[in-house]
Amino acid sequence: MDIYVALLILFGGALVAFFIDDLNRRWTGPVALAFALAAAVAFALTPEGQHLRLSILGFDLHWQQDSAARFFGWIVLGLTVLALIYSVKYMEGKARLGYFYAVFLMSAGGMLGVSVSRDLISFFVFWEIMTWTSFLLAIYNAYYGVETKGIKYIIFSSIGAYAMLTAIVMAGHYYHTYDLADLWQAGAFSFRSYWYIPASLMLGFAVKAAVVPFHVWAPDVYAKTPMSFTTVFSGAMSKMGVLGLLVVLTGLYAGGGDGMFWFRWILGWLGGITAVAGTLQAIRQNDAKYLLAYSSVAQLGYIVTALATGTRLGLMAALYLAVLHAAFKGALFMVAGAVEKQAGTTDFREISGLIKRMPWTFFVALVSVISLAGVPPLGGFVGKWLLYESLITETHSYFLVIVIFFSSTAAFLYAYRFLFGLFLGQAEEEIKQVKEASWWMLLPMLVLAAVSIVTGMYPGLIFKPAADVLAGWGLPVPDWHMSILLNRWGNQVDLVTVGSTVGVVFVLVAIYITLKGRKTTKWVSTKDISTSGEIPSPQDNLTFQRGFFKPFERAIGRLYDWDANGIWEDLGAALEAFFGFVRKIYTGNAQTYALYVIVFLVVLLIFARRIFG
Amino acid sequence: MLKKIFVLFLLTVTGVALWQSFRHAPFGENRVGDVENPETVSAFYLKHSPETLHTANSVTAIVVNFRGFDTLGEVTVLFLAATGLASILYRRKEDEEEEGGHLPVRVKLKSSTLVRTGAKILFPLILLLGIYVFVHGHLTPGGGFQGGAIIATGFLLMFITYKRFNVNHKIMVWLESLSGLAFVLIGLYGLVAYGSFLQNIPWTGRLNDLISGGLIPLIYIFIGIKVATELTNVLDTLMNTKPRKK
Amino acid sequence: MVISPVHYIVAPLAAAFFIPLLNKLYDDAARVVPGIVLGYLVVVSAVLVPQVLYNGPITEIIAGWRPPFGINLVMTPFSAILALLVSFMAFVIWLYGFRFRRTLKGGVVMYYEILQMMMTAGALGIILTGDLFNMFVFVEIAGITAISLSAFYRDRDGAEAGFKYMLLGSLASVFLLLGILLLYTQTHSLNMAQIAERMPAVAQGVKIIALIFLLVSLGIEAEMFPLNSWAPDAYSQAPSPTSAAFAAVLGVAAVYALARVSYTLFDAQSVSMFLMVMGFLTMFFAETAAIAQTDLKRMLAYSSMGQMGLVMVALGIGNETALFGALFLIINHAVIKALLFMTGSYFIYNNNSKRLVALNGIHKRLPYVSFLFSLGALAIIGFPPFSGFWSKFYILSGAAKRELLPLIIGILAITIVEMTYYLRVIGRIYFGKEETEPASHKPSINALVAMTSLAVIIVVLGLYPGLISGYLHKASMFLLDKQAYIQNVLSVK
Amino acid sequence: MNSFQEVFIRYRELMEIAVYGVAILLIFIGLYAVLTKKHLVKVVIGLSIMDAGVNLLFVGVGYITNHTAPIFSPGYEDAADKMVDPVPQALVLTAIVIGFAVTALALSLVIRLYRHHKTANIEQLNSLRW
Repeated sequence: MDIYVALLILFGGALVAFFIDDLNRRWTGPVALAFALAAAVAFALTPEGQHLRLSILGFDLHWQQDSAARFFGWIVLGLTVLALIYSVKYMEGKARLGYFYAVFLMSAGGMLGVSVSRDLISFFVFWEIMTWTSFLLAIYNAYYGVETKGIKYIIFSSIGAYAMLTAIVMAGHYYHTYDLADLWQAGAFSFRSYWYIPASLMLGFAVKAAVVPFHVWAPDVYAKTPMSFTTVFSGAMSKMGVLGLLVVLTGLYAGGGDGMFWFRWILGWLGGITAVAGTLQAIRQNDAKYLLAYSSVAQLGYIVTALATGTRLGLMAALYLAVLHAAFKGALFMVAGAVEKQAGTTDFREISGLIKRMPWTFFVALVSVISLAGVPPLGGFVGKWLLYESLITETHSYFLVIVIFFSSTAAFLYAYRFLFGLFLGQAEEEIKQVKEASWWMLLPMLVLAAVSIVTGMYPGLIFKPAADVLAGWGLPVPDWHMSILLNRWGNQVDLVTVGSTVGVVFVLVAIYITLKGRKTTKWVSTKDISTSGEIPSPQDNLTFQRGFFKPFERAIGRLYDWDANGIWEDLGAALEAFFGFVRKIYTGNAQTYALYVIVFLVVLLIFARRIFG
Repeated sequence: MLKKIFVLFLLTVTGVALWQSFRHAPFGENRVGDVENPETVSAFYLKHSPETLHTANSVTAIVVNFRGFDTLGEVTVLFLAATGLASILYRRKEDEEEEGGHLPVRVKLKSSTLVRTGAKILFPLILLLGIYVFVHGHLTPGGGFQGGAIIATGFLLMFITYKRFNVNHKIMVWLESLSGLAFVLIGLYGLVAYGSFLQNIPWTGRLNDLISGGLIPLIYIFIGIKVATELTNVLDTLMNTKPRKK
Repeated sequence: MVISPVHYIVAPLAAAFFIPLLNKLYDDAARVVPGIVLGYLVVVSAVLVPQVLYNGPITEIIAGWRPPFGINLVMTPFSAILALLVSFMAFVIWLYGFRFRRTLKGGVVMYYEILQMMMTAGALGIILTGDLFNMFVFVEIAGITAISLSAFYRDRDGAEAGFKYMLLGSLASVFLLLGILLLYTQTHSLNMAQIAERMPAVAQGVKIIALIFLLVSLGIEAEMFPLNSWAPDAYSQAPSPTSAAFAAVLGVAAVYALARVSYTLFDAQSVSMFLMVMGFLTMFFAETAAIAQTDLKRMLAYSSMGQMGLVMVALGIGNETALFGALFLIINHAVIKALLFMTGSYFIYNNNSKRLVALNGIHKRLPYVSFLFSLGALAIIGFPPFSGFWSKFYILSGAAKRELLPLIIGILAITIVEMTYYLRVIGRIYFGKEETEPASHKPSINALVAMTSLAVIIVVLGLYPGLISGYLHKASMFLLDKQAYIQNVLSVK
Repeated sequence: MNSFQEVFIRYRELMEIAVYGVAILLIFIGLYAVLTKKHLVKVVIGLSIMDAGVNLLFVGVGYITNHTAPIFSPGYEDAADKMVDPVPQALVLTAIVIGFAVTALALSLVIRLYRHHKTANIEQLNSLRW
């Protein structure tokens, strides 16, 4: 099977899905799914190491099915297939399905293309396809303010993409090639020669990975896109930024790793700050979708920090976390989508106590949240472990460790909030009718949860392909074992033991609770809690979910005043005002226009020799 | 006031620049060069106008033959101006209602008897002069444009003098179209017969004969008719307050 | 009769003179004949362009006098491709407007058709002529038709737009005449090849002043800042097919004239900086003005000016890569902007309003038209895989070859501005809250064919630019080679 | 050689100023009107004056001292090297016609504008801006 088949299937499927919607709305989803599956099969059948070289406009394009392509390609295709299974029911009855599925498949095609591209031109082409298609999905929900906020995503993406483009054309000029292998060889990404080439490339990738201060697009977009695509958006597309950073790193290593110090320092700290900022924002969200969105930003921060270390363990941690983040965050967004679909909202103030209504969904949420929090025995723990170890033992950035540690501890707060807010607590009257999500939606969620569980015991399943990726590009590879974590002092943790022990305890407790049952008491409504002395107005929703972590917020209060979003919005408003002022030169008076012509002429005449000499 | 001073400053700079640059082409200097072995286009034209084309008026030779393509374009510009004018100024019933009906385009006052009688006598003479000018375009100063313009002034005189004077639009359209078409067809004849658009026929007669210069007088006559009708049309459109008859 | 470049001029001229007669006999003649003529021009291009590309430039003698003395038409690869583009676009625009003008009554249709067709003829004349004064005549033909068409709707704003265009256009023609006269006094020739040949002997002072006059006057036509203030008014007040033609026909010709004058008559080196700076300013002012527009056609007009600015920047960069990009961009701009005006005019037609606010949720009423508009918008921003990307990429590569990093950053920053307002419109079309639902005018079949064919071109050229890149390379190389042009024209016997 | 020509040769400089100067002055005056006059018709008149200036410049450039009109009338058949440059004269013919066309069009626009605005003040025409 040739390398382009999977891509062709995805883009062709987009066309078919777009037009089949006019025939029968019920077919659109299944057809799109079928195409995604076919693409996955084609991708699986593509032999490792296959090359494809094309020439377009005299540029040599180079696609390669190497281990990195497989690694990221599977993240993309796996999530795409699962998300499309999920979509069939989730999107049922919504408008513009042809648009949705067509753009979805094109977006997946773009991401897959980025994964297999081994030259900067096709990398950029697919990158842009991925970007504008995801923008079209981000504005899919009509209530989203396209005029102002919706545009934010594409503007930031484009700042990133155009930074990349600048680097690409400059690299093409200096090194006369766009092929990654040649560029690595030539040391094009070294900070010694033309520092702005790697710097602006990294800026581009950092934007896609939502690193502070370019993260402001992410929460809105993640929360407002239809959840079935947010899964891919947050799970796979942000990983393309990771892939890009890995490409630059590879170039740096190939060039001997010189000039890496300050790059490592800056990117690492940016990642750390991102993690803290994302976590803190996530804590005070009242909407599950926004909570998850900010949490995504924070998780990407870990990955970027891990990459920035540039060490063996750090790189491994980054790749491992990339997969895990795709798994648990994909599952969590699906959970949020299921709740939204079944209960109508994901606002913590509106719903609670869904555990009895949606037990399977709760199970997925529980597993994923534990994995997210980095608690043994689930997969997330292994990633955190590697990250800490690389930071402490390899780069000795102890302050950064403190920052990361603070952030992942604080993450417990929002993880708990998510579980409690949606599933625990007392069930209100209006959610009594809520039913469990359809099995078509549960299936992909359970698969993703299974990934978290299995990798918790056998992280080597991911270590192996990740090590292949690193080895394939000549990056340092750490020692790894199927299910044993080592540290520098020779201690080791057998994850199977830990995992099975915890699993047994969990099952026992579950059986105990099920048998004993819960005590039934007459409870008052959670939405009518009396206020101490204040007179509530009728509109007030007085649930305790409001201000859930008030004390915490109060404790770190001032940190919340630093609002990057506000700064960017002010900047945007200022720019628009400036543009509005500039265009006043077109006064509408014909005589003034004639005067412009003469003034221009006279200026040219006066400075004639200067200008044309 | 400040603006005017500024404008004057701008204009002074432009004027000085123009003056400086035209100093490089001193007034009255002979830049044509040797006519027998022409280096410049002017010398070439002065040589070939009497020798090859047998056209006495070398300006006419240039306008109609050497640079006849420009002239075709020029006629087109005139035609397009008339068309554009008509498209901007044609009047519909609705417009009259919108704009309050009357427009002071035609002269409201009745002309005096003297003027009316004079115009009546002068009109055919003016037409005759115009025709004379464009028929002799290849021999004497003047030509199709000048003759056409003279004829149009005759019509202008009539328009001003007689409120009810109207040209026959049908004839005008026919004349206008056919003369333009004839110009193009003559050009095409050159293309078909001699391989070059607007090429003159080899027979060009004797210098200073009325029938000389090959196709040049013929083309100039058509240009004359075209210009005359075109200009009259423009005048008609500009002056006429009534809806055009269809 | 063998097909030769002069057909480009003669066929529309003959038709224009003939239409008033024919219209008396047959009512629809005025609407059909231009289509036949423009279709014929496409055929002429299809015959001539391969000849030019494979056998080298064609120089056509007019009135039987060889080049330095007579007027001649020169069809170099560069002008051949533009002639093909212009005639094809004019034909598509005619096809698009065929039924659209049913709304106009009586003789007006005839005026409209003649003017529209002659605008194409004027543009083709500018592209093909090898004589400087002849170029002036064609500039005037194009200008007068464009002015008349701007004011065609005869409303208050139309007349105002026409007057502004007229004022600046007259200044342009005066300066053009002065420039031509100055060159004539120094070189005693009007033939561009001969002027170029004799240019080195001309005193530097006069040369520069002539250059300034020519640049200012062609700058007005090519929408260079600050000479472009007529453009938004004219584009927005003209009938929509005309607006499309302004971008796809007139703009192409104006840029060609600018390129020819700066590359052949003068030294590309000396105008390089000027073109880059002015092109960049044009982009900046146009795109920033576009972002705050509330009127769809005005927005598109400003966007057109921005694209012209980018073309000028590319001409200023002046290496082969950038020129390739410039040529590709001219093609893209013509096709895409025409598509945007065409689809945009259906929005306007349905809403009875040019205001952007009226576009909210219009995709429900015009799904296919909205789809095409979005495609065009994405393409003109330069998103791959549409054709707009490649031209931008080439121009940036050209700039990179001259190591103009600030210019690259500037162009890309302005592209972000451009992207912002286009995507806002797309957002409105698909996701805006719809307020009213007036009766819907579905696009007629001929308009659909026209718009679809343009969309297909955009996608095909984006996916497979190799289709034309070889020709464009040849053309851009030829534009750079001044001596070849002189040789080709002056060696004709 | 008559006395006029003698004077002419002696004061060639003066003639240069007279012809070129007047032509440039006409352009100057026309532009001034275009840039400062408020009445639409005056602006159009300004354009016409500019055109006239340019045309005069054309003819002036083509002039050669002591040469005659480029018409080979009887008796002048061999006087080709005694004739002024005919090319600018031909060009000016074209330029005049085009100038006329533009002026006519301009006037029609002025009429149209006057009908809509009920004024011919150029400053009132600014409904299209920004």
